[in-house]
Amino acid sequence: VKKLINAPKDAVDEALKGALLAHERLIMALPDTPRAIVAKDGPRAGKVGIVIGGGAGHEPSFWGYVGRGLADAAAVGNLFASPPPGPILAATQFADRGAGVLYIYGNFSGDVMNFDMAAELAAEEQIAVRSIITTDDIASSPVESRAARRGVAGNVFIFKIAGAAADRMMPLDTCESVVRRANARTYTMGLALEPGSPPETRRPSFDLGPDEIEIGVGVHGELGVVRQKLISADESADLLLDRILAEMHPSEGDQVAVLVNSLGSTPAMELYIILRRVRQRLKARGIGVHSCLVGPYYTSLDMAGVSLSLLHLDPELAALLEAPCRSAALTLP
Amino acid sequence: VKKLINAPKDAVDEALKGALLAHERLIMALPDTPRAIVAKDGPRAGKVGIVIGGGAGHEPSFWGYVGRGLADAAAVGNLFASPPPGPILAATQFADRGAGVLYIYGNFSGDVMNFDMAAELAAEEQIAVRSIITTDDIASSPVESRAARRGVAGNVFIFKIAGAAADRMMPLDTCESVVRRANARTYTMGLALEPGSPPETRRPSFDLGPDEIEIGVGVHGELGVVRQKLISADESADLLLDRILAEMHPSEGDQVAVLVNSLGSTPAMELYIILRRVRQRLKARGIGVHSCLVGPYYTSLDMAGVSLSLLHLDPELAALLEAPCRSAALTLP
Amino acid sequence: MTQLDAQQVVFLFRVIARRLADARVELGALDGAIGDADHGTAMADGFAMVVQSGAEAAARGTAAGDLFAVAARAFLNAVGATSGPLYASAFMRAGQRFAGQTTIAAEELPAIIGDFAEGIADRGKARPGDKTMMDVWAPAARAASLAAEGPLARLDRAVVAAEGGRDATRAMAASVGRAARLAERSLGHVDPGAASAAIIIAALRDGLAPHLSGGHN
Amino acid sequence: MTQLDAQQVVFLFRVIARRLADARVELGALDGAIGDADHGTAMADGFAMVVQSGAEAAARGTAAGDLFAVAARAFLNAVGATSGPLYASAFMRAGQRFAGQTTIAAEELPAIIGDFAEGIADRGKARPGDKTMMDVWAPAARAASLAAEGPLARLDRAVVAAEGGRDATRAMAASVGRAARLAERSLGHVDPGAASAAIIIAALRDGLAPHLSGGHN
Ligand SMILES: Nc1ncnc2c1ncn2[C@@H]1O[C@H](COP(=O)(O)OP(=O)(O)O)[C@@H](O)[C@H]1O
Ligand SMILES: Nc1ncnc2c1ncn2[C@@H]1O[C@H](COP(=O)(O)OP(=O)(O)O)[C@@H](O)[C@H]1O
Ligand SMILES: [Mg+2]
Ligand SMILES: [Mg+2]
Ligand SMILES: [Mg+2]
Ligand SMILES: [Mg+2]
Repeated sequence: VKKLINAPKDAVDEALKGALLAHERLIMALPDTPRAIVAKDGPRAGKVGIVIGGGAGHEPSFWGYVGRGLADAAAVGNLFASPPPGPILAATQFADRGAGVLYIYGNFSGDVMNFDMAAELAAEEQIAVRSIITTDDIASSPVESRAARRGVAGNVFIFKIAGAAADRMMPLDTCESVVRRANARTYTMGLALEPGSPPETRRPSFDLGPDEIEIGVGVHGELGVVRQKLISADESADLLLDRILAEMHPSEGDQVAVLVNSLGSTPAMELYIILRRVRQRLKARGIGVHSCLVGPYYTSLDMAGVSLSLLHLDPELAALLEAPCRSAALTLP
Repeated sequence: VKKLINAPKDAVDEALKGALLAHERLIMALPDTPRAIVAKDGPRAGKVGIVIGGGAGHEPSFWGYVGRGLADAAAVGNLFASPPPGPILAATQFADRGAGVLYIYGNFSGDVMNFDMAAELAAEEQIAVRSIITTDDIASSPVESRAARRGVAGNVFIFKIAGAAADRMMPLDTCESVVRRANARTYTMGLALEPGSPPETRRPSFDLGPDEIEIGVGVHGELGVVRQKLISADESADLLLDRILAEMHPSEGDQVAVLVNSLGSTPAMELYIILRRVRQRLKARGIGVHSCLVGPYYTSLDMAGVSLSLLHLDPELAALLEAPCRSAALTLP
Repeated sequence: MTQLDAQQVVFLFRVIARRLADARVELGALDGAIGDADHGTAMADGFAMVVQSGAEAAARGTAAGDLFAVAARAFLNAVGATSGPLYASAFMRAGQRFAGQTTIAAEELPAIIGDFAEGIADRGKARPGDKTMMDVWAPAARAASLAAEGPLARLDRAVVAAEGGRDATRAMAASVGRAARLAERSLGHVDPGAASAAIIIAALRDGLAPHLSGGHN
Repeated sequence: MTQLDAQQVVFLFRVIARRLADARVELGALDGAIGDADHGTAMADGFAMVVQSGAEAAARGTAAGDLFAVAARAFLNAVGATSGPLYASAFMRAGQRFAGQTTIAAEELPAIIGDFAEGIADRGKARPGDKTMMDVWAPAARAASLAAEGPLARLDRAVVAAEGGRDATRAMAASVGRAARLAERSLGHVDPGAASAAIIIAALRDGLAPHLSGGHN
């Protein structure tokens, strides 16, 4: 697979440098901690600090969601690898403005252990830290073991809710509980047409036949739950949506927010065809759509495929979702 | 090539329907003219109307640049095919609020003829129409025949300047001359790692060897000017930037805006590696960077590759570029 | 003197449409080499819409001579490529000749080659040698206008001239249209618009031949 | 009784690092089958950083016993995968045993297998049968702790136990870590973390053997 890179081992750092330059009005790296990316505007005395993070390869996540009304800081690891406690702690120290800090990150054991270690170190410095481990990927574990699920593209909604809650100066307890509710009400499922290829190998991270798709993939090249023949866009949308609705069981008149996410190389035309079907189906079920995001919001290198995320809103979550924010990947006026 | 589509012939209409649903707060189709997409907010008495357009397959262009502070309407054709005069005329009638209408579209003979026919029809209705045919693609013709060049991703800058000028209630003459200047000062060049595949054929629109790239490609599957071995990201960036700077010949201290555009399937990581190099090089030349756009702003289906656009700013263009706007693809607070 | 009614004019369009549909892939490939690969789609879909709208209009009782204006609109709306407005202008021009006629004399129809050439030239401003469809339409129009011969013979000559014009584009470097950006790289390739023009002219001849069995005037 | 100085401890790390570097692709493939394909990179790069930081620290005069804490930090910063904090905790635990010692008796070093097992268990909370590296570290630690034998024999037993534990993971369904999402789909695959753990234990044995030539106590 051809790639526009230099030395493969430099890809993550060079892309991050590019992002810091491209968005220099919004974000910067902490001096001496290049993997701790912080917001230039937003953090302020008395506001709960929001710290997010995870591996590289999901661009524009995580730095793309750092800014006013969103996260205060992000710790970024190597390709698909958790950041170590060092940058997480530095991000925490920056984000702490006396009201405590909320960690939000996907449920992967590497991330859990590293964020936990950082939280232990922060506790030694008397910084109050709460951790929300996101678990929106419904394909990754049955509903009975929801806590074992991966955290994937639904993070975008959860980050947004958290950023807005903190921006409204809600105290740590309130932020924590509203974000926990957002996580519990966010459902994601993805499918891949082609695996992504890491810069090191430039080879697909798994093999798919010329007519096959993989349902339920993760965002690190993990296999999904089942492999099948390529189906149409409408069938693909139905497959993802049916699984999500079966868990969410919304009532008529409920509101949802929708994210149709490119896993990397799927272009806008295909995403919007999917979105159209999702909207048709939701309308038929009498479910209102508060807002839609369509695009490469949470990627897995150059994987071809799509994930669908729905956030089951309630009035408070809806208000937080539409609150203004300004970041590299998401700006609401 | 696998695609998330239904019947190939429906892909353009279905994607457009998805876009209208996803961005229903911002845009809508004119009743009875589904290919004329208009802004819900922005058009108003005495404001020059901005009408843009071209073929489908460049999503989020063109509907993505319709909104307050940007275009008032867009006419969208079939895949890589100009809209006929009908929707252009309807867009023109909608956008005309007594101050005349500016057409802005890329220099392709199909578009020129269709927009000209629409302008003739508009003239019969006493609507003052001026046409700016964009010509930013420096690979498509030598500098001596600049007027023969294609209009490609640099359109994003030109649309933005036009939208801001009209939003400031500048009269038609002034809008026309400032947008003409923006076009004259915008330079784009692209390269492809893999061709895109139209939904109808699902086959690459041209053949490239496993180690080859095509330099100077257009955005409709047109071949470029030369084919060569895959080179590194830095070399690719240098190749594009050198050609652009050789024509622009900026002075030290000049300001530019930069767009690193994905042609469809190239993911953010690679775009930001390119951006980083461009920024290094500009810094070394003493050229200031006003702002950067990085992402799939003007695509060519699922082509893998990148285009680089530079807008050589002057103070007025810089002010217009940073004016607020709100659209599906570009929002500045 | 054979007169064609609206149904028969639509049938003539259908003959052309079928040939273009058969050539869809080949025209697409020619355009792929020096353009954007859509010329097969443009011509096949454009003429399919001409047939469909023509048939609907004929069923509504539209006069034979007014079908050309119907065809122009249909082609324009179906085809956004350069060939859209060019053939729309071509049909429009031919429509001016026959406007209002309920039937058209078969002998009169070869003249539309000249109308097409003029309509395309006016809209596109290309000239022979630019490597476009004009390299076919211009010599074919000249051949079709030789008054000394009967209509079928003129059509035969037009077909030969069209083929010659088409083949000549292979040695030209494009200076108009999308392929102009390739400059010398377009050398060695037949122009797709020239190829489809030659198909139209041959189909016109074959579609009219049964009505012109009289041969030379 | 052979005493290892800081340089020699770094050399021991180097033996392990080399084996893991050789196994990089193979470990990546094991992880590709049931995880995210990065375990080869994680272990090879992690131990490479352990060697580099250890060598720098030794050159600065750091005591042999303090190199384990250095290794812990290096591993943690180099590896963001699950194995990062796990091996960092392992090194940390071993470091508590030797803290401050300028040299370490070769006979004492097999005990780090038990330290590693404890550090990993504390941090990861996995238990034997979960299809993780604990399926290697736990039985190896038991084997290495049999007081009745000499250190080399205990290491030999640990190697055998490690290999058995590794092979046993093939028949397990993962219930911890990334592979747990595959559930039954992980059956039939060797756990990558178990495979790398077996490599480390074998390398440790081979690296210590020259210092333990005395054999049975
Ligand atoms: N100005 C012009 N006048 C006449 N014919 C032209 C002109 N420009 C292009 N053409 C013809 O149009 C053909 C391409 O048509 P088509 O592929 O349908 O349009 P597009 O280039 O817009 O995709 C060319 O092969 C050429 O013959
Ligand atoms: N909680 C745990 N305790 C012990 N070992 C674990 C645990 N979770 C995962 N592992 C081990 O980690 C290995 C995967 O390591 P690695 O690939 O480096 O991390 P990641 O899964 O984060 O990519 C697994 O094969 C398993 O042996
Ligand atoms: Mg074409
Ligand atoms: Mg075209
Ligand atoms: Mg792994
Ligand atoms: Mg990993």
